[in-house]
Amino acid sequence: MAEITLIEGVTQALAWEMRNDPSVVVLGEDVGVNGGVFRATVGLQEQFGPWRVIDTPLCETSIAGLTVGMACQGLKPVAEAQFEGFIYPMLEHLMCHAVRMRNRTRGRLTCPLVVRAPWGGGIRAPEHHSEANEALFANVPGLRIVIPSSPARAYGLLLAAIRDPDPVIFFEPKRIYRQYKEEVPDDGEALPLDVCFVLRDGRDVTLVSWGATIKETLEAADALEAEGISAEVIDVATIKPLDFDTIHESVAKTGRCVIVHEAPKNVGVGAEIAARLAEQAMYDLLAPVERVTGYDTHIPLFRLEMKYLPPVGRIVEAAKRTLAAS
Amino acid sequence: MAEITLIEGVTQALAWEMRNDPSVVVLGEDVGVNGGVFRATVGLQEQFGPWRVIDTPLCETSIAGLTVGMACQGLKPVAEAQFEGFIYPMLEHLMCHAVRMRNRTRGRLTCPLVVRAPWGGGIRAPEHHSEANEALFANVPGLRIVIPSSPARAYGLLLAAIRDPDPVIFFEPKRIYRQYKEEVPDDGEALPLDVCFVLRDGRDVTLVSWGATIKETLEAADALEAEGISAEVIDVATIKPLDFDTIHESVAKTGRCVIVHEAPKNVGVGAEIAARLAEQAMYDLLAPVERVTGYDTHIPLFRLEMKYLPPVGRIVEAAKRTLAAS
Amino acid sequence: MTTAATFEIEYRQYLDPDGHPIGKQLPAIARDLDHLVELYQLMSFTRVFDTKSIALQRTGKLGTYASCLGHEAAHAAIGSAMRPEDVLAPAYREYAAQFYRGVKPRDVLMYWGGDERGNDFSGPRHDFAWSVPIATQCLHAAGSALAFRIRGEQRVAVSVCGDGGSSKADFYAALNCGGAFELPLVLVVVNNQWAISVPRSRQTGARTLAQKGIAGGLHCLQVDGNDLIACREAMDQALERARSGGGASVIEMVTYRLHDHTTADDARRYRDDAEVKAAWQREPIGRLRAYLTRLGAWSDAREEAWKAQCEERVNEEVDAYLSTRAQPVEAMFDHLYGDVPLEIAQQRALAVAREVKHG
Amino acid sequence: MTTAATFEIEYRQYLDPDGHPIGKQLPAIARDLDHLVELYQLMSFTRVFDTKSIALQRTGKLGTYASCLGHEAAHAAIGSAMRPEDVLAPAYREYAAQFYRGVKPRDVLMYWGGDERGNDFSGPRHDFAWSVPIATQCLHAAGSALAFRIRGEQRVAVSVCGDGGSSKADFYAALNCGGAFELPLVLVVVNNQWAISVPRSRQTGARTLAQKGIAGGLHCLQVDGNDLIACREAMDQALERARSGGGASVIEMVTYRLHDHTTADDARRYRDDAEVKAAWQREPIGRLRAYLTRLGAWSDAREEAWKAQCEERVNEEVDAYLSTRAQPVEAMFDHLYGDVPLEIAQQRALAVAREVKHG
Ligand SMILES: Cc1ncc(C[n+]2csc(CCOP(=O)(O)OP(=O)(O)O)c2C)c(N)n1
Ligand SMILES: Cc1ncc(C[n+]2csc(CCOP(=O)(O)OP(=O)(O)O)c2C)c(N)n1
Ligand SMILES: [Mg+2]
Ligand SMILES: [Mg+2]
Repeated sequence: MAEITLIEGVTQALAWEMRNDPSVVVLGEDVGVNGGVFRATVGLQEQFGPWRVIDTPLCETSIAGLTVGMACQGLKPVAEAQFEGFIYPMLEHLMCHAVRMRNRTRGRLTCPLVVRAPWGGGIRAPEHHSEANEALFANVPGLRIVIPSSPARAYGLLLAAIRDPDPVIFFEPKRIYRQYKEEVPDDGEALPLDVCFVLRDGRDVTLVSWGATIKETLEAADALEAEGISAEVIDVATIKPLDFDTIHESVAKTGRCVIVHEAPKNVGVGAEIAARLAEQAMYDLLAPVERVTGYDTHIPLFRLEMKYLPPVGRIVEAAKRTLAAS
Repeated sequence: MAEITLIEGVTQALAWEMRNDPSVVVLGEDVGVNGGVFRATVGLQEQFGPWRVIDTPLCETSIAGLTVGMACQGLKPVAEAQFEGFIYPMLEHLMCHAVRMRNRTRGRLTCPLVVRAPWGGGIRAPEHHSEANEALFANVPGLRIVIPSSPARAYGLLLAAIRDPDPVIFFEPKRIYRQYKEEVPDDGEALPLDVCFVLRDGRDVTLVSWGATIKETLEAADALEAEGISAEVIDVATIKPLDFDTIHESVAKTGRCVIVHEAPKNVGVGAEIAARLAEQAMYDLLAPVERVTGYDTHIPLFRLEMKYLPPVGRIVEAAKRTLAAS
Repeated sequence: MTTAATFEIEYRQYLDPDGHPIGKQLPAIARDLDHLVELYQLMSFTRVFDTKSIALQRTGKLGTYASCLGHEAAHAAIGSAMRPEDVLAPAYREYAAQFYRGVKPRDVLMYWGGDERGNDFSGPRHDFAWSVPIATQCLHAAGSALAFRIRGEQRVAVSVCGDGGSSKADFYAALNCGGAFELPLVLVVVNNQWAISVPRSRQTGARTLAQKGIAGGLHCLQVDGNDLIACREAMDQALERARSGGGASVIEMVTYRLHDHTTADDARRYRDDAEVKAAWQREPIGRLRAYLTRLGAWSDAREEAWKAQCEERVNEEVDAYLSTRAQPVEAMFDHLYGDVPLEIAQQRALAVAREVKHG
Repeated sequence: MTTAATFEIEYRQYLDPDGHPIGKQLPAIARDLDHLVELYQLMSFTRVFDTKSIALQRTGKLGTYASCLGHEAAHAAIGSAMRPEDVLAPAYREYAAQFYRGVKPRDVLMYWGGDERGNDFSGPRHDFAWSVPIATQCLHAAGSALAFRIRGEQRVAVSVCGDGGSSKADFYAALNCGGAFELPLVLVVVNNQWAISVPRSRQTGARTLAQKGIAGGLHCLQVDGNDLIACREAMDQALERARSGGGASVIEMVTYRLHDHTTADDARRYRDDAEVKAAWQREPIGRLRAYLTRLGAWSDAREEAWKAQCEERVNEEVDAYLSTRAQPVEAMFDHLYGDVPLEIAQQRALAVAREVKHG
């Protein structure tokens, strides 16, 4: 069994599912011969042909509309938005149709589709290639949002996303596409779509994150440990629906919570977690909840982008503040 | 001075500003001869001609793109999305361009534009005509979001929105378009875009809302008063940037907070308010924050929609829970 | 100077406004009188239904309703030319097309009556739901057609939008896909001259809406949308072409919206009565009736009997609609997800409990 | 059968790949040798700049860069035909057009070097910034043109997109608006045969990209995009037409992308070397040089001197770029809003404090 990267986890999941379910098709810009601009679909067109791995015209409105149409007629399309910053033209079809089709037809038609997109900053990419816009989708009923942060979770969660009977937004943290390798058995085993992953047990403070900042969050936990502070680390991974129970349990134990994400703070997904803690865990909290996030400005072009993304230091400081407060 | 409704406040503000600033133009579907499907632009084309009150082809992508182009070239366009449920095709232009133009050109080009849209449910409208999707925009930097809930605030805030040098989303709660009339002097006085409105002073609990549910929130305050509970009522009105200080001050006084909105709960704007309370007002809170919101499902077609929108009773109950908790 | 490409947009009409044939060469369908009578009946049934629906709205028994008055030939041609296994992606007023395919009038009423069950209609279970977001259905049809190509099925996807809809990005995107993938797709533009208050002339600088198909290399045709025979021939040919691998088409059917946009609209605010009067002279039902009557296939007596039947059937449908009780509160949650997330189950339980307590 | 409309797409080329005139009737611009030399110099300067930029990227001194190799004639024609007061809404590789209008090479480098100040470029302050979101610039040009009409200005808006871009909804939306409002608008499609890895043939079923303009009733023209004279004449005519109230145009300039899509791309993965080699035979700079040399307006000596000058000027620009220090951290906040909200001011202060503390 070979060790693979996060993006190879994506490719491996797509290939597995296409082999085992003829209704799965992949479509997007440059997903065919080119294998995707990040190589996520590499080799798939060779294996499954140009009618199952489809290079579309350059139009995200088209990709979304086609995807909805195909999904309603019995296929399981996995569409790629080349970058999350180009997902906006897909919104009308996703919001008005995909997430409602089952509901508005009382189950007659359904939209078992996935929209994948490389997500987030930190790779010195050009303008419009570094957004983290999961919050755009998080208020929308009928949708699932998934952001894996390891090769194994990329594999298992993408399988689950494709098999899920409803639309799933699957954001891939491109900064850690090739951060490290791990063994991921190609066994077709999906992971649950509604359970957070506890990556590290701890007693003193709960660190909650998802996507590429899991890296800094784990590093912060190391740094805290060096100072004798025991941090629990949770990878939310399935952003919507949110498994609040796992987070709540942890905070009930630690009494402190730091939420880390790279998207802007204001009405980010972190707000929901903090809000639920305020509602349901107020008496468990020994200190105010902290959010360590991107600033409420656009992620700058790359000369400054690392000043925008939350660094380890900010997470450590926030964790210490929660300890000092109580 | 005549008494006017909320929608007449909109019309009056548009007319004032068009009279006084030749760079203001109105565009959208049916805004011309027809005066808008809700009559918000009635009479404007007669007064200002077809090149300042422009019926566009039926294409929201076009409306948004034209608006960005016009704004960058020195006009102050006020675009109408006929319903908030049709705003999605505008997103690419708003998100990739309008909210970034100033930032990405270091101030060389700017986008002083307004997108108006009738917003929210409760008028027995057809499918896709009842959304409350302010959360879609709330995580986005560089934007302002305004939702007035009275004729005077509609007038004063729309004037401010048009004059603001940056893009503003202006959502009009259609359910209360004609709920009541009040005297609104047509004096061109704008209201501030970053201050919440305290509609009612109270001691025991702070009720925070915006849009049409201000109606139920005020009614809940009445009902609570009848039971001897004194509720402070805040109309957020300027959703982004959020004037948290006014809310915080009130909660510091009352120790309790109920947030009311008709959008779904999960990562709604209410989450941000609750999150900030969890972060900054934890020691002021005598009871967990409550959110009374639409459910995390689509607003149903109209036979059931009143079961979806938060009724007075739910607000009263939540307020009482905050009192019981402490 | 070199010419890179030339194009021609053909216009077809077979019946004049009085139902007289134009020219000598009528298509075969013009001689299939039984079928034409069936379609005439469909059209006139639809008009009875339409009149009734408007009345229901006016008396508070229906929500906003989009009338199809004047569009009956276009819609009947679309629905009747298709095979059951084809897919229709309608806009929101193509009732005659849907009735032919098996949708019940009560389904239509349910939808405009504010009940999701209207979209869970009888008949063509794979057909798309009504699409209020303008022209989005065009891409759903394109996606369906792509699915058919992928699976090698001999099926065709048809979508219908309006003159206004043909301005929307989605319409263009659909025709671009139709050409790029050589899809079994028929995009019908029912040009009724108005998009709410905006006249056709303000939508585009194009002389015809049919010519938009040239942008995607599609087959393009403009027909008299009040002439059932022209509409039907156009549909037959486009469907046949699509089914046999010949690619996608745009058909513009030129007609007129004789009613307000919907019952929420008042067209007197923006258009002349004279224009509407003139359009009544060209309307499709009288025209077909005259043609059939002249050929002895229809008569005043049959008309009277049929009208009575229509009234009766429509009344039955209305009764069925009116006697359907609203869904219970939990219906808001029951079709949201296939795999119900915990938080939805919890909210459902809360909503039910509240309903029990407060009603 | 009636014909509703007919259309013809013209193709124009004046110089063959070896720089020999085709036909007898060359446009006036072909005889304005001084200006052609100026444009030749612009094109060859741009190529020197382009080569240098790629080298900078390869050595880690620039981020991802989009080469314009092979597009120089198209871009030079666009930029030089426009008046200063016109508005250009570029995509992301039309450097020659921008240089002519006053944008500095260092601005281009700043942008691809990850610094917002690149978009705060010198020269045409009202021109649009680079537009990475494909074809959105077409609608910004349309909006500008609408602003010009509203204010009664004699200005024209020009946008440029690619063959891929011409599939995007925005392109269609822009041409629809161009026709509907009769805008002073020129939409240029620089068809370089590839959209990253997707060939022109997969984008659309249309024979030409020019014919897309028919969908909006626009003037349409296809030209050899490697022939500066054809490109320039097309631009001159379209601009003149637009300026004088004659409406909007689509011009397809047929050329070839000789480099990878960007420096982040590797075109060998998806296209044949042979195709690229063949395209080099048609490239625009050698063609124009041959034409000018044959007429005695250019020489090897001048070429050598000019190349040296280009090297020098480009090096100056590169130095200026490389010696520009990054913006301070507060630059993230300083151009976000015209009226700075409290929470932004607070975040700015925090970021500055952190920077002081941690660097
Ligand atoms: C995306 C979107 N924008 C706006 C509307 C509001 N709207 C409903 S129908 C309509 C006009 C449609 O005109 P046309 O396409 O000609 O169809 P017709 O109603 O005439 O059949 C408009 C603007 C909508 N439903 N969807
Ligand atoms: C909306 C959007 N989708 C996808 C991309 C990614 N992308 C960048 S350039 C490109 C291809 C553009 O091809 P074309 O329009 O032919 O222009 P060219 O690069 O060939 O000049 C793509 C898909 C993007 N920038 N914007
Ligand atoms: Mg119409
Ligand atoms: Mg290209």
